[in-house]
Amino acid sequence: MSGDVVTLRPEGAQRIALVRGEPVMEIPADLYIPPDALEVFLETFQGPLDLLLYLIRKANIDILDIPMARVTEQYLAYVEAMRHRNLELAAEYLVMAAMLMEIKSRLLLPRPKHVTEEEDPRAELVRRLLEYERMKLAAQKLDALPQRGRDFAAIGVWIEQTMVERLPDVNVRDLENAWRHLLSLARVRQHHKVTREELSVREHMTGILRNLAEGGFREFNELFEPWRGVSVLVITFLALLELVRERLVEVTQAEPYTPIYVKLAQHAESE
Amino acid sequence: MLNPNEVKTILETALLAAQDPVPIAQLRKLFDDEIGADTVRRLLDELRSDWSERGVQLVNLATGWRFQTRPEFQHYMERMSPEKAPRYSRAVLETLAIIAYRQPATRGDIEEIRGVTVSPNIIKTLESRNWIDVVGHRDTPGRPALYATTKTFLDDLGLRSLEELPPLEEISKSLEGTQAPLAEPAAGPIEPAAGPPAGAGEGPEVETEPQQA
Amino acid sequence: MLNPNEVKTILETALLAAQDPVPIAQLRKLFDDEIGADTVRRLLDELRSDWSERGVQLVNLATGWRFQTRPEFQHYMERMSPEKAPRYSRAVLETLAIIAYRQPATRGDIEEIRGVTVSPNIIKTLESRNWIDVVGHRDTPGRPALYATTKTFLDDLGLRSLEELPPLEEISKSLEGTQAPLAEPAAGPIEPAAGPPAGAGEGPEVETEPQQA
Repeated sequence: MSGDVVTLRPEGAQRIALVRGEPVMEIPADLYIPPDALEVFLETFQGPLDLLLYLIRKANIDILDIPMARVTEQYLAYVEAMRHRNLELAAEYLVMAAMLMEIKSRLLLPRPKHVTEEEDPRAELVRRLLEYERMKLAAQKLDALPQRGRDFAAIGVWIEQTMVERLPDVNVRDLENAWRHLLSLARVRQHHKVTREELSVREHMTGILRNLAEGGFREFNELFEPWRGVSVLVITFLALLELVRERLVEVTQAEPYTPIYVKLAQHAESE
Repeated sequence: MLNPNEVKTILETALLAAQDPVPIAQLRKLFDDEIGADTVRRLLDELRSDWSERGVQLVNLATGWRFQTRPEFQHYMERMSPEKAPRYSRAVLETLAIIAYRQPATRGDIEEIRGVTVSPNIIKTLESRNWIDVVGHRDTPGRPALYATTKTFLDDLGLRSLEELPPLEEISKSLEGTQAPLAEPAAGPIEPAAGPPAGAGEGPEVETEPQQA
Repeated sequence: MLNPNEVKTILETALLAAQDPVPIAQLRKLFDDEIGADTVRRLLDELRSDWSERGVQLVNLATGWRFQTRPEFQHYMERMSPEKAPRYSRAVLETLAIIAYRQPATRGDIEEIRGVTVSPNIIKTLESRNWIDVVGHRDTPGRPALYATTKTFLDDLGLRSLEELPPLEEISKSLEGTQAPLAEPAAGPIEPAAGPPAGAGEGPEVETEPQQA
């Protein structure tokens, strides 16, 4: 609001308007308002109920006993002022004008002897004025509460996490699922039958390859670990045969009964 | 096993790092649920008082606990970042108040109370702030959307529940007996524009009467 | 005039509320530049040591000062944030499965089984995790590298040996009766590595690779 030349708050407490920095402490009794302030002043109203409430409060009228003739007259004067100044006049203002005049005329009719409150033509208007007033005050109270972003900020300090890179976890099920999915695709031509035995052969194939990875010959015997039992010996042997079959290793023997040597397939390392 | 001070340090760290309010159930996960909700609550209370002299405070909101700056420090903060959060117009605030106090409410309800058309922008402003949302549709022609306030609204205004909203002004009370009551129990003098009436305006009472039909 | 403690409180508040590192020149604005850069720097040093025993620390970075959590507290924070651990894409997992079950295997072997090209990134991902390595080269044109799983792979999956991988003989059996019932387990929790952490197992499968025909 700081930049505004004219700030008006007819609903405010002390001063009613700031006109070019000068506080206006009360709205002049009649309709006299500095012309350029009038426009802003009129635009400040949120609608006919707001305007009516203003008129009632300004005149310090008992809201339960609204002098309809006087209020209607003033209301119409404001509406006329708005029209005169070519302010965009919402249809609601005219609807309200009609309603006020209707109430006024009904009050002029001779009254039956016992008037109950419900029959007071003003009752509905008063109810609406009170409800609007209540919400208007509630709005001011809400606005007075500290508001995030305007009056305070939430704290969220930087979370330092560069030290720890979070890597995806994989578990055995994931692998199994992935494998199953592969198999479910019809393009797997041959059935990849993987059994425990085959897996352990494959594991030993990898082991032998690692063993030979430094290059050069290893003695056949060195590839076996007899202390791990016969089954491991057999599997290692199967692994070696498979490696030979896949031409991943070469097995050589100079002549019968001399040591057997194993090395990575020739071309594999040397080309 | 962690000692209470270590637990407090961890709670403090987690809450300082979390941008949004954290419920106690969530905080317990810090300790793999090995620390009871009561203990956590007690330590949070301690933390809150540990921070009571600082520019930042620990508050308990609708959706959990959060550290936030104290409004008293806002004017310093504003010097550093000059762009101020915009204030909402009266139209937006009145619409918000009606939704907050009369929820769930349709646009028609709001227009009925305010006496003017509610522009879609007003609703959009409140929705984009995530302060209101649609909670259903009224079973009337057009099936209009029913709006209600969200937990974010409570969080952003530092409230734990709708019950902590400022009480509605009991406008009628003070005039009791003066006039035959209308549909509304006797209405009092409305706070006049120029200065609050003595007495009447002070300490608004909680609204207890049932909604007007 | 503010005393040093008040200045420190304001500095602390501003830094806790700031999203990015704040340079000293910026911090001086809190006090309308009435406090010298040296004083601010000295008070920041004090603040830093005030916070030295906490889960959050004040650090001086290239672009300014910032509060940040200590890495030691990371594992507590992780328990709380339901942020899902990232996941490998189906392509990565299938490649890994093929290497695990068919090792030693070349890229060509993998491509033959998967029916799609294997991007070098997939291999790189698994290599950088130290889950696979090259154990030799096949004696065929191009001398393709032979991949096998490593000990780290076994360790990370909690296996003592490859034999502890689920045996899959029953699968080839069901394959004979076409592939119908197999789609189910494969639809499991495989999500693209960079994708949003949708609920595990829910969302649609996403294949990051070019679709197989």
